Amino acid sequence: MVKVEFLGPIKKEQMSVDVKDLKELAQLLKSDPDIKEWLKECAVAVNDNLVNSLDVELKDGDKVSLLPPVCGG
Amino acid sequence: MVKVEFLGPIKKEQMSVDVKDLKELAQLLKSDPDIKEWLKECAVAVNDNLVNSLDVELKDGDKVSLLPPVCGG
Amino acid sequence: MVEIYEGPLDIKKIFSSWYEWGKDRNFGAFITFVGIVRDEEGIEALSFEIYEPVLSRWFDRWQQKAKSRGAYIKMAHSKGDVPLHESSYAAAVFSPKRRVALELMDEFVEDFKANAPIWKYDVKKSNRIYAKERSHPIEGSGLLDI
Amino acid sequence: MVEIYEGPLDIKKIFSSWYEWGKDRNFGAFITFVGIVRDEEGIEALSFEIYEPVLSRWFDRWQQKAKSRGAYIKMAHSKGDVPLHESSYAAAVFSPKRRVALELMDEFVEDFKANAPIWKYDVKKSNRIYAKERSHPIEGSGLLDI
Repeated sequence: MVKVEFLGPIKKEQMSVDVKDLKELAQLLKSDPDIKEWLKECAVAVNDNLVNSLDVELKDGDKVSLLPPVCGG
Repeated sequence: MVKVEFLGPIKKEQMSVDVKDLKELAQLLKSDPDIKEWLKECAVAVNDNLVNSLDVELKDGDKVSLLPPVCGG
Repeated sequence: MVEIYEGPLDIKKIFSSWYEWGKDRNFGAFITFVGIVRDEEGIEALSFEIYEPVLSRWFDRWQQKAKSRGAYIKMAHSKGDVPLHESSYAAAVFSPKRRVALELMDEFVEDFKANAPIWKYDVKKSNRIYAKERSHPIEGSGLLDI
Repeated sequence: MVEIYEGPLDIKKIFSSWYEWGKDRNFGAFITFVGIVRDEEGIEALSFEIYEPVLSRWFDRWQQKAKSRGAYIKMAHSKGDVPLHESSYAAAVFSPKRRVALELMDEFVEDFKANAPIWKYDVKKSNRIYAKERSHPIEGSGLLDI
């Protein structure tokens, strides 16, 4: 299972899903009305590394984080 | 009389001279071997205001300062 | 390493400790940037959430970049609430020469604003409201929007 | 007003007093620049001479420029000798927003280096040697070279 966590202002508990890559995860999240709207402005980290490509395979125990728009300082 | 002072590293005591403008002062200083070499790299202040033109008349009691290359900080 | 503090930063203490750290290391230029919470739009405080694992990787990349220019970076940030006129953010650059320090500070602060994983909330009448209109999508956002 | 001190600057004290001055004035960004004497070329110290009347006029013009952008500048400088690893120069910019502060600090420090009427000497074996090759003619120099 892959753990998915939603950071900052996204009001959604983390979840465990059975997906084999980011593409599959994207399809799954699209169908969640709480999350769908956030997808276009979220960055994605796999095991705390930001990724820039959907061609990332996921294996059991991996963690995917969704990072909405930021404003530090 | 006009007071002329030499700032920073210029090894020259201040002097009082009888000149009516900066052009006349320039002529006078050119003839002083201690000063001649400094002229091309010195800025000039009249009564503590930097000036950018030779067309400045000088009157009794005015002070002219020569400011050689600087390096603060 | 990023220094994270609960609540407002003790700026004088942080500045002193950074200055002490750097003064004998033969850096000629030391620049600090401090962000102070402004009284605007009726807020009582700002509140911050930080995702530390991604923040520290982001910061480590900047430290590498600084090192390649002979410089060194420090940073402190608050989490939780920071009242008006208190400070939530501090950054420092040490460098042998001033140009590197001035340019690095500018680039670092701008990239911090754009990409550091920190979320800001306005506190109004004790409610915490996500500062959405002042927030910026991190570089590469929208990846999952297919 | 420029703060002139005999010998090295007490940087922590100066930073604290500036921060105190500015923190409740609703500036959002506070940047400081500190110049520390580097151990290089066998010097024991740097030594400074300042011509205060022209320096304060130069500074007042910068304060006006800062004011027109909603910002405020502070500056401190040493006169006399400053040993290795001590600080001789400090500048600060307060501004509501960070871009103004970052840009103003950069412009101010560069113009300071180019035009502030301060002369630097290397102290080597207790001799005071004018740092000629590191010095810059003030804007408009050469006027009397006719």
